[in-house]
Amino acid sequence: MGVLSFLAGIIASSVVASIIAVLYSLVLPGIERKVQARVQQRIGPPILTPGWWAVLKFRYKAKTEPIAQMPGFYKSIVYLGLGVVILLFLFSTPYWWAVLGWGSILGLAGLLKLEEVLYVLMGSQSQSILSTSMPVPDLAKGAKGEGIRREFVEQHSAERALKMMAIGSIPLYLALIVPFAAAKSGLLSSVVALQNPAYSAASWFSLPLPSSPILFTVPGLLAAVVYFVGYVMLLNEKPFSILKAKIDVIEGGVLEYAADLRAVYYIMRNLLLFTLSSIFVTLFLGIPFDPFMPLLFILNMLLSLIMPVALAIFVAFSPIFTFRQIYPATIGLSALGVLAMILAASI
Amino acid sequence: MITFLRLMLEGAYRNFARIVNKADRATSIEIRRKVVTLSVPPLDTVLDETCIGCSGCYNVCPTKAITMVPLERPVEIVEGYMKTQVPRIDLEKCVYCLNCHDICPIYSVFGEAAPIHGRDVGTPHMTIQEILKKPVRAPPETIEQLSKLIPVESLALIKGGERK
Amino acid sequence: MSDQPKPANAENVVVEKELSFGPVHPALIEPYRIRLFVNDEIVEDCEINMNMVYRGVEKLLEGLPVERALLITEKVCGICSNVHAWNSVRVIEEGLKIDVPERANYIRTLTHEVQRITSHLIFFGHAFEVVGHETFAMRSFLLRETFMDILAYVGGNRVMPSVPIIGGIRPRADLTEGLKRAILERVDEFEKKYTEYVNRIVADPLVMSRLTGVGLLSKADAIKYHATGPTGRASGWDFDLRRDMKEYKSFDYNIIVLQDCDNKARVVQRALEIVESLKIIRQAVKNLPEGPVVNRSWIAGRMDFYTALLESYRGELMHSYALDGQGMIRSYKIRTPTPANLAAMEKACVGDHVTDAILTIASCDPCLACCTRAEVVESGRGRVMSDTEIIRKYGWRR
Amino acid sequence: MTLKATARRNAIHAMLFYSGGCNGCDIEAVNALLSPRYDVEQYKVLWTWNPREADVLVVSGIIAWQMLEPLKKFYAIIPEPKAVVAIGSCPINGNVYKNMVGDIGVNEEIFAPLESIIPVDVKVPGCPPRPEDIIAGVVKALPKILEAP
Ligand code: SF4
Ligand code: SF4
Ligand code: SF4
Ligand code: SF4
Ligand code: SF4
Ligand code: SF4
Ligand code: SF4
Ligand code: SF4
Repeated sequence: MGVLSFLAGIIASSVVASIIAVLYSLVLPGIERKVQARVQQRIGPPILTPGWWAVLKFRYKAKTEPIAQMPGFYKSIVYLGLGVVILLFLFSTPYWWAVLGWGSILGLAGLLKLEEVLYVLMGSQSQSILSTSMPVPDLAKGAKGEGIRREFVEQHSAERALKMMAIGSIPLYLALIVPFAAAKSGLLSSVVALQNPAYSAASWFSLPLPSSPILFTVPGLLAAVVYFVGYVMLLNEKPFSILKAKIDVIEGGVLEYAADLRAVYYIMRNLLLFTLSSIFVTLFLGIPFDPFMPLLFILNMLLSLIMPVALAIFVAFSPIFTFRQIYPATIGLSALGVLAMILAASI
Repeated sequence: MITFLRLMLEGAYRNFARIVNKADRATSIEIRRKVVTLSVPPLDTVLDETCIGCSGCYNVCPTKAITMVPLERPVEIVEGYMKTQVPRIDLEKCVYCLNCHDICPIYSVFGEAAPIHGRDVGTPHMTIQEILKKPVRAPPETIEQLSKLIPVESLALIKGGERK
Repeated sequence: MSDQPKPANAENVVVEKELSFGPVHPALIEPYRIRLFVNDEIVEDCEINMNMVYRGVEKLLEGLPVERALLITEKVCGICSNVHAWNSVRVIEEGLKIDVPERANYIRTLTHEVQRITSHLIFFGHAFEVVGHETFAMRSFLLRETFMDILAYVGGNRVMPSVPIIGGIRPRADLTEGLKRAILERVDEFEKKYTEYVNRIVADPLVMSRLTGVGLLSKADAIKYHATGPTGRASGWDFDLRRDMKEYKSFDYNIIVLQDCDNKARVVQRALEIVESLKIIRQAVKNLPEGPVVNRSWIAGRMDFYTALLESYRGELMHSYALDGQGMIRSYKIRTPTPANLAAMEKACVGDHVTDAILTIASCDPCLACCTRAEVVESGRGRVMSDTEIIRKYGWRR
Repeated sequence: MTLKATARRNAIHAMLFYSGGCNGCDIEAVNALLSPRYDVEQYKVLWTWNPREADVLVVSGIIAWQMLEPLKKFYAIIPEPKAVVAIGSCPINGNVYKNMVGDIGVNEEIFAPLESIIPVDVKVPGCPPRPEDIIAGVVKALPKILEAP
């Protein structure tokens, strides 16, 4: 009985949680764009346009075959990506905390890493018309660089993704460790229990508020800053958008996704945007996304707005960094993260 | 660093106002209204008021983009000269070469602001009666050249013969 | 890395791969192609292919009555429209010694400087798009609207004001009292916002870290590769044709020369030039002499090749033609600033990251609408044919 | 109104293809995109540089021969339904470069009008058209996209 009801609970909670999360996350890009537009002194698009309607519209576009080395594989990567993000999100919801110990720092970090690898794969697959295969006579007689390997911009973006993987996500992981270090446990459940003791006993309609959020301690604050920048890095947003910078590699590996594939990509990206900020709220404020506690998950969703809005403002005021700036920035941030970790462990 | 901090604080205040309160928004609401109602007016290419209906532009246009449409009620501009038609430009044929602008008498011959221009001309600050009262400054060669392009009854006006 | 750029053609340079962008690409606001030869992320060599917009303007101009030429020369480019129109009439005016009323000269200069500001603000917009800073790009385009409005008031069109004609300016572009007042008011308003904008940029550490020390073009290189206009002046080469132009004799302004040689210098160079342009605009409006705006008592006759040089927004612009007995154009030649800067751009971006290299190219303000040229190297005789010769020999088709 | 049409009407991705005009139109289009005064995004038009994402292809310029092949390729890879907006008199009739004023015959170096290469849905005349004309042109291209299956 216990197993069955647990299974039923986990399936129901997963379905409910993912549907709510996907629908909600598609509102975020609109809010992001609107905030940027306001900063830029203009009206900006209606809030549902960049997310909701765009995704729906792409669903209704004719399917086209991407130009890629292995089109089938290339197409499957984006579904894989979506799957990874959904799992990532589910792992942060309470029902999954107990499953195979995945609701832990290892589960989260592993999935995030997998997500990053996908960008490398996408990049090395895609071969859009926008660079090497553009029908212009490049290798006319007398042109420079004969016999040199010619690369697609997406492949260049894959190389950049590899570098970003190696260095770019370190701050986020360091920041992730902080709450776990403070709880002296690797499990999400204990992190939440530490901050929000009322949660485990609360009934479905109540709103258990955290008593001692980590965010309001010194290491928590430091870690939050680091987490935020890591969030920007992981989402490849400015200033860390080097692997899909519009100014040289345009969108990198996702360039060739069209029609429904692009819709999936949009969902994936926006869900990641939401998931990471939802995880932040869970970890640093102790308010998990519990699909069966309406007040609690609404609070989680509302608090999850903070990160995207902060991101939008941040993006509006920052240029794209090249690796010349990214290396020092990551090193500095990692140092900050380590400091936060040490402080957290000594609480 | 100090200046940067000061700018940051000032900027934070101003941008907060921008985000929350739509402060100093620069989007033109006028244009927005025109676009959403799909009624962006085309540029005023011919100023019917000042045109004297001479067909100079009609004759000179290299792409035959101009047609002369008869006026419902002809206007007597000066004694003995009726304006019976005004040009209309088909913008899809026009190449904006400004030949019409340059040949238009109100511009080329008298050297005043032109009522017709492939593009917007701003506001000509005169009436046609005033223009015609001024002495004519066209050299004879110009009139000679023009006479190949324009109807005879208008030519008389340029020469200034019949004018009282 | 950027401190010691490697020589482009040195033997020991390892080139791993080639990356190419364009002609349709967000970093290039118009059609051209960049091929970067990179090693990891570092650019070792670069080729810019500008031959994307061949329209044959010089050929089209041949055989036209000279007063018609103006309408085509203005459409050589939508950024420098006034420059081309002005310089094409300066050729015949100086060649045939046609008097231009002083009032017309003032208004021409005014239009020129107004368009210089719009052009420099496009540069800011473009440069900041390439830096990735959308907000600054938008702010600069917003500031630019002031001057687009002024152009529209003066000339009737935002982009192609068609102000100069042979012997003066089109009478519709004459300044009325109301217009003069409006221009002064808007210039004052602009200056306030603009100062704030520039101060904000210069104080921004993130943006400045992208600009400083990248894209070095030493003075020696600038001279060697004939960098012209702001690109050369930002590398310490004090060269501005406005010094020699009689139209500018009656204005008081400074010529900005910076010594920093990097992308920051090229941005600041243009920022400061806008301030000088504002001075000229104010003087032109305040001291506008009375009198006629066009001299129509000229007759186009035979004229030998005459070359007029003008300091356009990106450097030296040359127009040159001859007239036959009926005043028809023979052999029109245009040499625009951007091809001259091209070699300098290719040089300046060597040794930087790919993303920085594209910024460096943008910071030289490339715009190639005007500068497509066809050249055929006749291998047998080892000489370069000009486009006119090519067309004569091979006809229109390639 | 069906969900399909609503979705399509509420998110239009437009892409600019400059095929060799004088820059005038390109800059005005970029102006429409980047100047807060015009701000295309408020009309639910999102500018993109990726043909795979685009619905509306905005073409400016006279189509010089180097740009002919890229133009055809770009048009081909935009997923259906798609619309083409020609801005400026360059793609509409070749402008002065088509050479109607001189005596050397028609300029064969350029491939205007655009209609002879790809189907054109909306023409926005002007040299250059004002940014608001360009925006209105893009919005006018909508019915074709809405009605597509
Ligand atoms: S001479 Fe007469 S007909 Fe000719 S352009 Fe002038 S007004 Fe028109
Ligand atoms: S500007 Fe247009 S209407 Fe006028 S002459 Fe030229 S083509 Fe004809
Ligand atoms: S004199 Fe003749 S050719 Fe010259 S501008 Fe006047 S109408 Fe045109
Ligand atoms: S040339 Fe001028 S006056 Fe004559 S019909 Fe045309 S617009 Fe009217
Ligand atoms: S070089 Fe340029 S301006 Fe000259 S004819 Fe060729 S395309 Fe035209
Ligand atoms: S094309 Fe002519 S003008 Fe331009 S750099 Fe070469 S030689 Fe000089
Ligand atoms: S240099 Fe640039 S702005 Fe000037 S005419 Fe050439 S393309 Fe236009
Ligand atoms: S229509 Fe006019 S402004 Fe537009 S590209 Fe052509 S010549 Fe330039």
